[in-house]
This record gives sequence, structure tokens and C-alpha cells, in this order.
Amino acid sequence: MKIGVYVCECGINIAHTVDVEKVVEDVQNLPNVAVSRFYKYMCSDPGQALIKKDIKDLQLDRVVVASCSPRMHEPTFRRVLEETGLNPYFFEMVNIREQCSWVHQEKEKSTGKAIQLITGAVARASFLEPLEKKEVSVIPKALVIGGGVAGIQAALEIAEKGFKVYLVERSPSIGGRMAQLDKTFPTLDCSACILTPKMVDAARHPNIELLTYSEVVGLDGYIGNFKVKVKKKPRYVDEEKCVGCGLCAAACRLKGRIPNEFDLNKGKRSAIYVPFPQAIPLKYTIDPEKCITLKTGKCGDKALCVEACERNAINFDQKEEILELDVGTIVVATGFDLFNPMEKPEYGYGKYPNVITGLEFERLISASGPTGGHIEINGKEPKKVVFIQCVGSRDKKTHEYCSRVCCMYTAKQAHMVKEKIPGADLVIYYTDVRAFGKGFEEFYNRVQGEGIVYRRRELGDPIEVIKNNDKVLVKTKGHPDIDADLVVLATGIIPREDSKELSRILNINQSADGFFLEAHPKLRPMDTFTDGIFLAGCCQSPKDIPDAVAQASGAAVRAAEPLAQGKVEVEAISAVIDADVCGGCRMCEDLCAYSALEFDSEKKVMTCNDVMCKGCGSCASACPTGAITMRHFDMQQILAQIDGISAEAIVQ
Amino acid sequence: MVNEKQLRDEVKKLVSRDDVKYVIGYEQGTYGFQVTPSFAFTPEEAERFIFSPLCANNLSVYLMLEEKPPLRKGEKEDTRKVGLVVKGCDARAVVQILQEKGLKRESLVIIGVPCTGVIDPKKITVKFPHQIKPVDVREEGNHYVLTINGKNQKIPKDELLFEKCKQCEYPTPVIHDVLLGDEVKSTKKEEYKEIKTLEKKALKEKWEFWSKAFDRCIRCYACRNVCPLCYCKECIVDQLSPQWIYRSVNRSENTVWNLIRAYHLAGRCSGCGECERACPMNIPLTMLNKKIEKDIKELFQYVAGVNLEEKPLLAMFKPNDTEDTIL
Amino acid sequence: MKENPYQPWLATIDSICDEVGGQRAIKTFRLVFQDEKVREKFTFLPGQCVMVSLFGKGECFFAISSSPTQKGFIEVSVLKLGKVTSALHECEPGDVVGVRGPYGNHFDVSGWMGKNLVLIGGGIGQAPLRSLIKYVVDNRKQYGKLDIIYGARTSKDLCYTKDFAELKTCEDTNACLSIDVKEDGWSDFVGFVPDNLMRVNPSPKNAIAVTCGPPIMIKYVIQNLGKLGFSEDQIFTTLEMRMKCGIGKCGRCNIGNLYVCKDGPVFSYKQLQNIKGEQ
Amino acid sequence: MKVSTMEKYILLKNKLPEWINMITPTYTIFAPVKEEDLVFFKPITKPSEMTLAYSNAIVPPKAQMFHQTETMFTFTQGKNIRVNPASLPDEKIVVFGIRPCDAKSLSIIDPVFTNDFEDPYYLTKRKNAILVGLSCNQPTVNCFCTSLNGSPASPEHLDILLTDIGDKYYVELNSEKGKQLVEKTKKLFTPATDADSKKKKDVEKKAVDAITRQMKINNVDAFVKKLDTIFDAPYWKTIAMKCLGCGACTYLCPTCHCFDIQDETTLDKGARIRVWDSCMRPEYTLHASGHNPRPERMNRVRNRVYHKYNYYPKNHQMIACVGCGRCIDNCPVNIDIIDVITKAGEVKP
Amino acid sequence: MMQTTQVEVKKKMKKDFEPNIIGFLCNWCSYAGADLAGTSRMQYPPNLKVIRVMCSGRINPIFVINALQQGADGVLIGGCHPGDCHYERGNYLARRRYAILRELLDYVGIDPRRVRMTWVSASEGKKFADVVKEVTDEIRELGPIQQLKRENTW
Repeated sequence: MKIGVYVCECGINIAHTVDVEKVVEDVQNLPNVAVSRFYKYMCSDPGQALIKKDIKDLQLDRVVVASCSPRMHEPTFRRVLEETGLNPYFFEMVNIREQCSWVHQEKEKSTGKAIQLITGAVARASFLEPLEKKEVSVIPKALVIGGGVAGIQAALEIAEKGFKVYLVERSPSIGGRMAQLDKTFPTLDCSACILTPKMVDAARHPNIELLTYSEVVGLDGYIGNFKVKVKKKPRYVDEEKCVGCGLCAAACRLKGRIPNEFDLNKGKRSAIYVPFPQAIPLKYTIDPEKCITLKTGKCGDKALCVEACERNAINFDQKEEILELDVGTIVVATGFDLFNPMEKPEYGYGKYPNVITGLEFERLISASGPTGGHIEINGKEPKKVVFIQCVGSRDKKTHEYCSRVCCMYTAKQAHMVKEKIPGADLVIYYTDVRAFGKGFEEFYNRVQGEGIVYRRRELGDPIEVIKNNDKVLVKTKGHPDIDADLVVLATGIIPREDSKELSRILNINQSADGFFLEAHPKLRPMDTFTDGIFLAGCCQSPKDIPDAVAQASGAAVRAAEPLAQGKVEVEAISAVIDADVCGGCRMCEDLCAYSALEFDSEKKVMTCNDVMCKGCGSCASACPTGAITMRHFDMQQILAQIDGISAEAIVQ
Repeated sequence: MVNEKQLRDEVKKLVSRDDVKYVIGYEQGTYGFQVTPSFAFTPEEAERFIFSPLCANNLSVYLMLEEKPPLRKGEKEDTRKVGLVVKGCDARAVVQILQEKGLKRESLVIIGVPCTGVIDPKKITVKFPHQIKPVDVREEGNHYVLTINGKNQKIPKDELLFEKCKQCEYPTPVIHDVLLGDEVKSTKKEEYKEIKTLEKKALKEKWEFWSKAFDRCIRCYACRNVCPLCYCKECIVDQLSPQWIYRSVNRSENTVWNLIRAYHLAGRCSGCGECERACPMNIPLTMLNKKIEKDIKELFQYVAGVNLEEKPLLAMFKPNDTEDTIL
Repeated sequence: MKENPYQPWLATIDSICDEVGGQRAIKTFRLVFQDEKVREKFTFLPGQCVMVSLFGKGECFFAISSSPTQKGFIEVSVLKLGKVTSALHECEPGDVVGVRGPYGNHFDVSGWMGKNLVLIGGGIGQAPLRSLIKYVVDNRKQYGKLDIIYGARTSKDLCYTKDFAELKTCEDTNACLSIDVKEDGWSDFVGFVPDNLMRVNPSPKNAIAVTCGPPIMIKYVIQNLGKLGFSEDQIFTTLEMRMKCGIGKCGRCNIGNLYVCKDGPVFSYKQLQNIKGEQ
Repeated sequence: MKVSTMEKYILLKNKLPEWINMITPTYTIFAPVKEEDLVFFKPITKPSEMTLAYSNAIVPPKAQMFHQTETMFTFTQGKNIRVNPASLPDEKIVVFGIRPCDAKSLSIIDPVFTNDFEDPYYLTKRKNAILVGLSCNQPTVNCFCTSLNGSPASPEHLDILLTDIGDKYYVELNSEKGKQLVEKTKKLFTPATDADSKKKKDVEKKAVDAITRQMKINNVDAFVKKLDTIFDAPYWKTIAMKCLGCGACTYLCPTCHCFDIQDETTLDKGARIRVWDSCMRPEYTLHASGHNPRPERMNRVRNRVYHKYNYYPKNHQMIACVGCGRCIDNCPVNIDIIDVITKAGEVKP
Repeated sequence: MMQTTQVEVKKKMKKDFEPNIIGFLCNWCSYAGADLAGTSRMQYPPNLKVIRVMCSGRINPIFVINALQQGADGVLIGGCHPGDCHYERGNYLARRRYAILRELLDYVGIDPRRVRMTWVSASEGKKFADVVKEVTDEIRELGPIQQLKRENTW
């Protein structure tokens, strides 16, 4: 056994607190260590070449690299071994940066810890077994969850590469949040004008299958072979027959009496509806909670919509369907929710009609909105408008992060007010204006130049909105009170309410803020920790449209890769069952979350499906007979690692 | 207590059946108060069967102990049933084995004996250390009547009973095909008095108590071999690579062996106390097993060996399992 | 007090010869004692065994597969099977092992002088025979006819192929190889070792037959030797058992009252027939 | 070693502590100590620690010569492999209060550790040990030493035998070693009278009579031959049916001497140790190939019986059993060697 | 007077004592959390040495016991928060095993504070650092482990 140990200085990241020279000297004496060296950047080309040369010259059979987190460079170094013909699993990585040099200051102690960690790794390395990478074939289809701009973009890009895509959207139409916006900053393009063609493209694309009014309710399998359960809710309208003429909605007894969610309840619709005129697909949907027929079984003598529909598209007998889709990869683009300002009662939202949110304002000024684009509050055009930024953002009590878009949309909205009501008086309460994107600063300057007043307030300073006849009084520390006609709250972007549930269904992680967690914040921003599932748009973190679209394109590329390859490598780390030792108690069967363990009723032993097994090891640690070996984390390896770390000669 | 004639008749009936291989019961041992396991293949052999308050052994251990040498060419597997005499606690071990699918229910014929407690041989030999000839022991109310050298001796049950029997919650076998005699209802609740007393002691005292006990351990593994639920094909202490527990007999390894043994029975131990009875070094092993039994009752509301459909304790969870000590 | 019999001498692996690859790999290790005095003092006869230690892993009992006529080293052939043998297979030349011995009895090389020898081996069982063959070849004149019958499952499972290439060119030596299943390019016998024995058809006259190999092979070889007219005391074999001490103390390698490590490993068929005990 | 004429003395019971105190500086004294209703041979520092009112120690005093765990030597692993011999203790010990049967057991296992290869660990301790026996006045239920030509008061395998004859001990010096031990403390001893000798004989007879269980082996040679004829008898299977395969009988047997050798290591160091092993375990004979010459409990139970009553007599001309009864006392399923052997005599070949 | 000095000496020894703590961290949450503590340069004591496993469910109670045998003064098990396990349920299973083990250790007289379990998510770098501090302080206070440790008299 010949082990090579390589200690990385990582510039000075490691070297400034770990005496790498001493480390190298000490570990040189460990059993089986044939060579130990240090180098400035082990992951660099020369660093890798150094290892390769040693493997060849010294015939090393195990390699230990002490550098950064294995979550960062383990694949890099495994490749080094592979390129020299050594099994990549003969590699062990020691984390002496994130978990040593960066977190300890005393040089002596960090050096000691580094030696202990490396000793553990060396001890473990001599028990490493070669593992064969497993390949599975990939179903050349993808699933995109969420039909907002990110989802649409991702779906289109994958479809363009020639793969079938299912685009699942829970609401009756795709389009998402962007469809609700009026104009986009900083270019002031009409949101609907740039989005609608994309929606149409998606609907028309031969490779895209739209599954609107549908939700993902279950996921099984693994990269390349996911089995997705999609619940298709009944529209009570035959999509094949419906042409979107709207006669039904016009006939509905409840016409104009139901608040329209798309307009944030500011407009009204019928019980049979499309959320907005440009909806895709343009198919009507009956709201089961409102429709008289569906609620009472009877709607007058005859349901008027049925009568109105010339194509007999309405079908009250439609049932919920569960579709099973087989896909190879998944893009999650489920978007975001907006902060509910009721959580901050001091702003008076919900109490006074004069206080609205930014998105409500978007509907208000939208030409297709409930007021046809006319800004009015209590039936009057507001003269004095106050914008308050950072509502539910950058706030330790609610959401600590910056939502990234509020500064700019507030500027845009202020500009829109100025454009529509030139005489209006506008005040924006801000803390910092973050105008970091392309054209942002310019836009901000332009808006300021329009006579809009920016008033700074510290984040901690309270703003209070109280009633003053049919106006509201905005009281702010350090500024004179404003008697406003309209207050627009720049509410922040928050994770969707159901993201916890979805994270469980998909088995992906959430970060502390509740957004889905990317595999690496810098280098793998589109990946999740579950192979084959990628992230796009605001479900990962707040973004503006171009960022969401860019990430969607990126996620699409990542998701299309395995589809194009046709096969994919899956985790080689899996459980193996020694049939001679297995007692057939089937305890592990219940433990496995992936149904990877199956009972062979003939031989009366358990068997493990390598591909299904994710390598968690829960079965191995519960197996009463010790028949289950967890590859790469077997008992022997862990025992040796404990031994190495605690070796008295080293611990002292 | 059971009518022995009834027992023998039942066993004779069983062994006469074509689908029964043999029946495991008790017979008179070779000296004094000894009772020994007995295997009846024929009705004649069933004549030896007895049942008395001395029948302490948990015979279900033999269910998993039967060695089946590889079949020769043309040889068919013997799938005949095995009959077994069980007391309350023994039956729980049977349930546990069945639950763990170690055996099929169809492969057993269970003769249940409602149990009013058995005598701890250690307690009785202290009282009669030189008894060589077999002794007839009967139960009369709260007393045992021993006929020694023609003379009757009355001894209060409490003085001779196994501690485990004093708080037995399942005196009537929870599983059986035949039940001999009337059901015995338990009015007792396991109180874990001894366990609770020890729990409350200072760490140092506890360690003193146990290290002294474990120091005596000679690692003969009688505790393991006598346990009906220790039936792994290869026990962890016998494994060489990796070798978790060294074969050296010293305090560290002995402690670990005893802890692992107890832990391995978490949620499986039926509380028959055979480990402690078999231990030649008088290590209070049931105090370890009972401790875990108590904990899992309190923490997870789990009782081993009473329900055939139950899933293994450590193969499942409740989302609201205890979080008390988690940082 | 004499030397501690449990304490091995250190020996360096001088060279390693890969005999057989795959799952049941066999390697032959040439071991050289580090201490020159030990090198001189260590004498043995064919059939004897040594305990080889891999420190930290344990010890294993192996027949010496080199001949006493080869000086300065000993060789052992190791089938990769358990913890120690697997670890041995990981060793490289220059690695240090422990060796103690020689143990056990040996082939009666002096008693067999002048006799014809029929040596029948299978698989790794050839190891002790190899020692004997070398010994006989090196003392060729003192022995009669030499028939060597050796077989394995496939040609790839044959050990000591280099030796056999040489043996085939030796005079007065009849080396007959066999494999169980037909292979392209195989010109020797195809079939089981006992069948090859019948084909070779050695005469029992003034002959000694020695057979080593898997138990099932030995069983049929002995049967066939009987058919050929060999008597019980003309047939010898070596036995294997799990060993720990190698010196008749630890108890496990007994067959009846005999200890394989001390009273064996060489037994005559006659002896074996009279032992009551599990083999 | 044995002296031709045995010297006989009297030691008053109240002088015993003094005697022990006098020899304590020179010898480590292992004496019976009570713990949790059991008696163990343990090193004592003062006489009050020991108990002489005991039947026998649970673990036989073979453990004092043949440690359950013994470091054979240590080594360094890794690049510089070195072997460091374990230092053999030169400590002189006295096993005080050992029963005649247990003393006999040591004589029985001596040849194993001597044979062609001397076992330094056992023999060093054996040679450094003085066995001061105590006659067994009150044999227990399962004592049967008399069935095997033993006696509860035989000085045969001892250096010194003490017999409790009321208020004093009858002391028999049976070896040079024994003599030497007494030599320096002579003043505590007075020569024994004929009356004392008679008293001892009476005590011995009483003890012999108290042994009621008998194993029926009339003639050792004949019995060995008998066993040869019933090796394949189904009898062994019926015995083995009950056996659980635990090692209690073997570990507690004074003549069982099997051991296992293992390497125990840390990262860079290690030791080769030996530990008691038991032939009742399947792993004991399991080959690395998976083949097991004694695959079933029947094979192992039979091997145990044969080892003591057939193989051992064949090799060493004595039965490897002293009749201490420990295996009977401690078998959880009442496999009773007296019964097994007696019945084996009745089995038809 | 004499007594106080002894107490002081004892205290000092405790202070000087640097416990050896082994941390078994799951790859997905707690190991990532430890990495985050690193990238955020949060300082904590160097006594904890991490062994990475894929899931806290992999942690056999024997690992813990063995660590204590091989010279660890304490063990920390890190897993994902309940419900967040990358493998769905490994942490739940680990939690049960841990609860029983801890009770058992306490019962035989081994201070249960030597074996701790924590939930650290990938985003809880601070929590990780805090837990390590807390555990290290606690075990330093407890002193070197007296029980279980292999003596290796050789």
C-alpha cells in the first residue's frame, strides 16, 4: 500500500494558520505513506500534475489531499486519479480550510488538528475499496415545474434542444408573476407584450406539453428515471372543445361578482373564467368553490354557461386525474410569493384602502387591469403618493435578505405615476437605493430628475400610517408627516408558501431563508443536491426578470445535458448485502426510503438495487447482523478513521 | 399450574401428527432442582415431559438454534412443524421472532402454559445447597411446597420467584395454538423499581456498579447463546474485519460487549431474563435490558413481543419523537 | 527457557510471483529472513510449513513451496481467501512480514529414496508438492521414476507454469497437466485430475503416491489409486485446518487426537483411516 | 521436584494471617475472595481480604498461569516494523487455597504447554508459582473428583496442602518449593503428630463420603476404547440438541486450554495477544474458505467430550477432567458431564 | 489552604485539558453547515474533528461507542433538521438510536453529555460554530474520559 498525501496551502488561506511544512513532515511517518508534499494550489494544473506524476513514478495506490471542502473539489481530484488509471474512489479528501484554517486562529492548534484529520484520512484510505461508477439510461424528457417566465424559458430551451418537456403550472394559465406586471424596469417594456409571445411559443412548441391547472404531488426514482405524479385538477371544461370565446363567462349568473385573483382581487370575474385575456391556454375554467352548479348541484333551471357554450365544452362530471410522467430531469421554477404587509400592521395595509402593495399597483396601472390603467383610489385620482421601500425585506423580524427588485420597481412605479398624473406629488421612503443592474443607476437618476422626492429613513426607524379622513397620514421619524392619497408598499419577495411541501416531495433542500438551496452558491447555482433536479428563477432567491431568465436558460442547459448524453452516472456509493450473513429479518426493508432493498423470497435474503440505492447508509447501521456494507463508508473505514484521528502518538 | 397429564397427552397427540417433527418441553434434570429442555420425537418420549415452577428455561431459543446442514442432492427440506411449550415471557420471544420473520407462524405449534411465575434456581440452591435427588415442587397459594426427603417444606413464593416474575404483565402466552389450563390475568405493572433506583444514583456510583460487574465478565457469551433473540448468523463480537470489539477480556471491551448486547435487544427483548440466569458470573444483565425496555416504553410507547404486526422499533420513527437532548 | 516459539522472525518479501489472477488469486512470495543467523539456522524438509505474520492482521499457516535445496530464501504460495491472505496479496516486494517455523512433519524423503514417486496435485494443493518435486529433481539420482499429475479448472488457474515448462524438458520426469474444461490451444489432457491419473496409469510397484488438493479431488484420487493397486500405506496426503498456534497448543486443528500442525500435515492414507475425528 | 518423604506440620488457624503477612512481601498472593456470591482468586494485600469458607472459585486458578488475555509480544506497524518481546513476569506467586482438583488440572495441562515447543507465558508463571492447597472439606453437589482418582484432600499436585482439622491446619509439604516457602517461617509451624494425621484422614474420608455423585468410568483404557466405538452413535446428537453452544463450560473448565491468537492494533502499534477460546464456537474451526470441519453443534459437543475422555488419554495417558463440577453447575441447560459420560458407557457401539 | 490549592490545580488541569471530540456529520446539512461556518470565518475551538458520512442515519451507535473506546472524550452527531433529511428519514432513525444510546450510557455511568446530537442545516454556519463551542466547553469541563477508553496495556 502506497499512499500519497498532498497538502494544499490554498495561497495563504490554509498556510496562514496551518504550518503545512510541519504537517507534511509529520504525516510522512504514518504507516503506508509513501510521499507527502505541499503545494500552493493543489487544485491548479501544476498541482494536479504533481499528483499524477507521483502516482505514476511512485506507483501510489491511494491519494489523500488535504485542502478545501470535498464538497468543492472532490470531483476534481477524483478525476486526477481516474486520468492516471487509478480508481477514483481510492481518493480521500481532508478539509483543512473550511473546517480548520478558516475557523481557528492559533497556528499550533490548527496545525495539530490538520495532522489529526490527515492521519484519520490516511488510516481510512488504506481501507478504501475501488468502486465502479454506475450508469443508467436517461429518459429523454424533462419536467419543468412552474409556468412563469423562468419556467417558460427553461421549457422552451429544452424543447429547442429536441427533448420533450412537460410544463406543469398550477394555475389555469401560464405566465406567472410577469403577466401581472405592467411595465418592466429599467427599459419600461410592456411586460405583457414581451411575455405573451413567449407564452404562445411555449404552447405551440411541438416538444412542449402544457399541463396547466396541475400540480406535482409525488416524485420517485432518480436522475434519468424520475417518476412524477401530477395531479390534474378538473376545469369542468373540455379543453379540446373550448375555443376561449368567453360566451360562457358572459352568461354566468355570477358574472362580475367574484374577485379575480389575477388582479389581486381588485377586479371581478365570473365563476367560469380565464384569469386574464391573454391566458395560455385560452381555455375557460370553472371555479369549483364559486360555481353554483358545482356547489349546490343546480344553477337555476339550467346552468347558463352550458346553454351559452356552443361547443358543449362544459362538463361538470370531470374528475381529478393523476398523471404519471417519466422524465429524466426536472427544472424547478415555482417562483415566489410576496410579503404580506398585514404582518407589519403599522403600515395600515388591509385597514385603509389607500394603502396598497406594489403588485396591486401594477394591476392598477395595467391597461388590462381592473381600472383599465387608470390610477384611482376611492374613485379619485391620487395627488399625493408615498412609496415605502423594504416592507418585509432587510428586516430581522421578517426577512433578513434584500429582495433585490423593490428599489427598481418602486422607481419605475413612481415614474409611471408621474407619467399618468403629471402633477402628482411623490415621496419615496428608502433606506439605500440598490441600483446595481444594467441601466439601473441611469434609470434611478432619471426618476430622481422627474421631481420625485427620495427620503432616507434608517431601517430601524418606524413608519406609521394612520387614517386621516379619506386620506392617510404617513408619519416618519426625522421627516415631516405626509397627508397621502395613496401609499404603495414595496413588499419583498418571499419563498412560496408551499415550498416546504415541495422540497419534501422533490427531496431538495431549503436554505435558512426558505428558498430552495443551490448545490453551491457560486459554482453550482442552478443545481440542487439531488442529481437531476435544477433550479430557475425566484424559487432559488429573489431576482429580476433578466436574472430569472438567465438562470432558467442555465438550468435548461444543465437539465438537457443528461438528456443529450442518454445516460448518466449515478452515485457509486451504495449498500451491498452479504447474502451469507443476512438473516432475512427484513428490518432494512422498512428503513429504506427508496425501496432499494428487496426481499428475495427464494434465498430468504435481502437484495439491494444499486441504482435505486442512494447510499445514505441507514440500513447498514440498523442491520442487526452487519450483513449490509455501506460502500465507501463501511465499518472498517470509519473505524480506521476514528483510530487515526485519535491516535495517541498524534493526539498527545 | 398445569396438569402434567394434560400436557403429556397434548404433546403425544402432537408428535403423532405427520406434520410435526418434534415438541420441545421440559423434563426432570440430572440433580436437585434442575429441569432440562427435552425433545420429544415420539409419544414415548413425551412421557418424560413435566411442568413445574422450576421450568425456567425459555425454550424458544431452540427455534432459531436448529442447525440445518445443507441438503444433499435429492434430499428434500424437512418442513414439518416444531412444537414448543411456552410460558408468558417465552411467548413474547416467539412473537418477536415471528415479527422479525425469523420463522413462519405455520412452522410452529405453540403449547401455551399460563404461568404463575418460576423459581430462580440461584435462590433455591442457596437455601438447599446440597440437594442432589430431584425435588417435587408444587405451588399452593402464595407458597411453594417442596418435598425433600419425604418432608414437606413451605416457602413463601416471593422468596424464590425470579424478580421478573413478580411484575410480569403477560403471564398468559400472547400467542398459542393450545392453551393448557386457565388464563392467568396480570394485575401487575412493571414498576422498574430497581432500575429507577440505580438511575437516580450519581454517575460515579453507577459506573462503579457496572464496571465491577463487567470486570467479572469472561465473555463466554452464554447470555447471547441462551437468548432467543440473539440469532444473528455472525455475531458482531465474532467478526474479524472489522473487529469492533477486541477479543481481549478487559474492562473496556467487556463494557462495550455488554452495552452492545443490550442495545441490540432494544425493542426486541421479551424480558425472559435468560441472559442473567445463564451468566455464570452473576452479572445483572436484566437490569440493562429492563432499562432499555423502560426507556422505549416511555420515549416511544413501544413494547416488544406482544403484537405480530408491529414494525421494528428502530426501523421506524414518529416525527415528534423526543428532541429533549438535541442541540 | 528456549526461544519464544510464538515470536516470528522478520522476513522481507524479496519477490512476488503472480500465479493465478481473478477472484481466487494465487501469489507466490519469496521471503528472505532479515537476520542472517536465522537464514542459516532455518532448515526444513519438503512438506513442512511456516506461520507467516502480517503484523496487525494476523498469522496464517502455509506449506513451504520452495525446496530445502534452494538456499537463502523460502517461498510460500498464498490463495487469497481471508483477512490475512487478502492483506498479503496487497503486499509488495520490500514489505516486511513475520515468519516462524518450520512446523509439522514432512514427506519422508529419505525413506522414499529409490522409490518411484507419483505426485498428484490440484489447484493450490500443488504448493507442498512443488517443494517435494524440486527436492527430488535436485536429488534426481536417488529416486526412481517421477510422475507428476497436476490439474486446475482452467489453464489460467494453473500454478507454477514456469516450473512445469522446465519439468517437461527434464529427463525421467513425466509431468502431465490437465484442465477441467476444453480450451483453445490446450494440448494436454482435458478432464479431472483423477481421470488424468487413470490415463497416466502409474504402476504401484515400488511406488509412493502423494496427493494434495481439494478434498473432493483427494477422495477420487485415492479411490483411483486403489484401483491402480496402490495400498493404503503407499498413499500420502497433506491436510489443512484452521490454525492459530502452529505448535499443537491452541487446540483447533485436531483430527481425533492428532494435531495437523504438529502431527501432520502429511498423513498416510492408512493413518487417516484409523483416526476417529472430523476432517 | 517431589520430595520423597512428605513433611507434615501443624499451623494454628490463628497463625495463618501471620504466615500470610510474612510471605506477602516476597510473593504475590492469589487467594479466594468473595464478590457477589462468587469466589475469585485475586491478589490480596492482607489476609482479611480472603475467604476460606468457600467451596470453589468460579473461575479455576488455571487463569493465574494461563491468563484469559495475554500479550505475547508487541510490534510497531507501518514502515519500521519491529517486534518487541513481551517481558515475562518474574514475579513469584502463591496460589493460596487452591483445591486439590484444580491443582491436578495444572498437572494435566502442563504437557500441552511443554511439548516440543515450550510456551514461555504459561511455563514462566507456572514455575514461579507455589500452589498452597486447601483440602475440600465440604464438596458440593456436583463434585466428583473421586470418580477420576482424585481426592478432596490429596496433596499430590500441590506444593503444600492445608487441611482444616478443626482449630488448626494440617500442613503437608509436597515439594522443594513448598518446603522453601515454609522454611523461612518455620517458627509458625509445629510438627504434626500421628493424631493430627489421623484427624486429617478422618476429615478426608468424611469429604470423600460426602461426594455422592459418581461418574462411571471403571477402566480408563477400556473407556477410551469404548468411545472409539461409539464415535458415530446418534447419542451425541441427542446430547447436542440441548446445547446452546455457549462457552461457559469451556471457560470455566480447569483443564480447557484452547486459545485464539489475535492482533490488536492502533494506528502505528500493535500487540499479538492470545485469549481463551472455546471449541464450542463454530468460528473456532471455521476455515477461511467457509468450510467447517465441525459444522454442527453435535460435532463440537462430541469433540469436547472426546478431547477430555479419549484424545487426551491417548496423547497424555490421562483423562483431562478433574471432577470439579463447574461445567455442570454452570450449564444453562443442564448438560451434565457425569450423566453424559455414564450414559455413554451404556451406548451400544 | 491545602485544599484550595488542590482545587486550583484541578481547575487548571481541566483548563489545560484539550478534549478530543469526534464529530459525525451528515454530508448534506451539518457538514455543509460546518463549511459555511468556515467560509464565514466563524471561529470555534479546534477540538472537534469531523468524520463525514452521507447521512446521520449511517451512524451506528457502535461508531459512537467505538470512538469513545479509541480515545474520543466526546462525540457529536450532526444531522439535518427533522423533515429536511436528504434521504427523507435518516435523521429520524438516528434520533431514535441516539435517544436510547444516551440513556444507556447515562445508566452505566458514562456522562451522557459526552455524546451529543445536533441539527445543523446547510445554512446554519453560526449554529454549527456555537454548538462546537458549547460541546467543547462542556467536555473540557467533564475532563478526559475515564470509562470505556481502551487501555492497551501493551
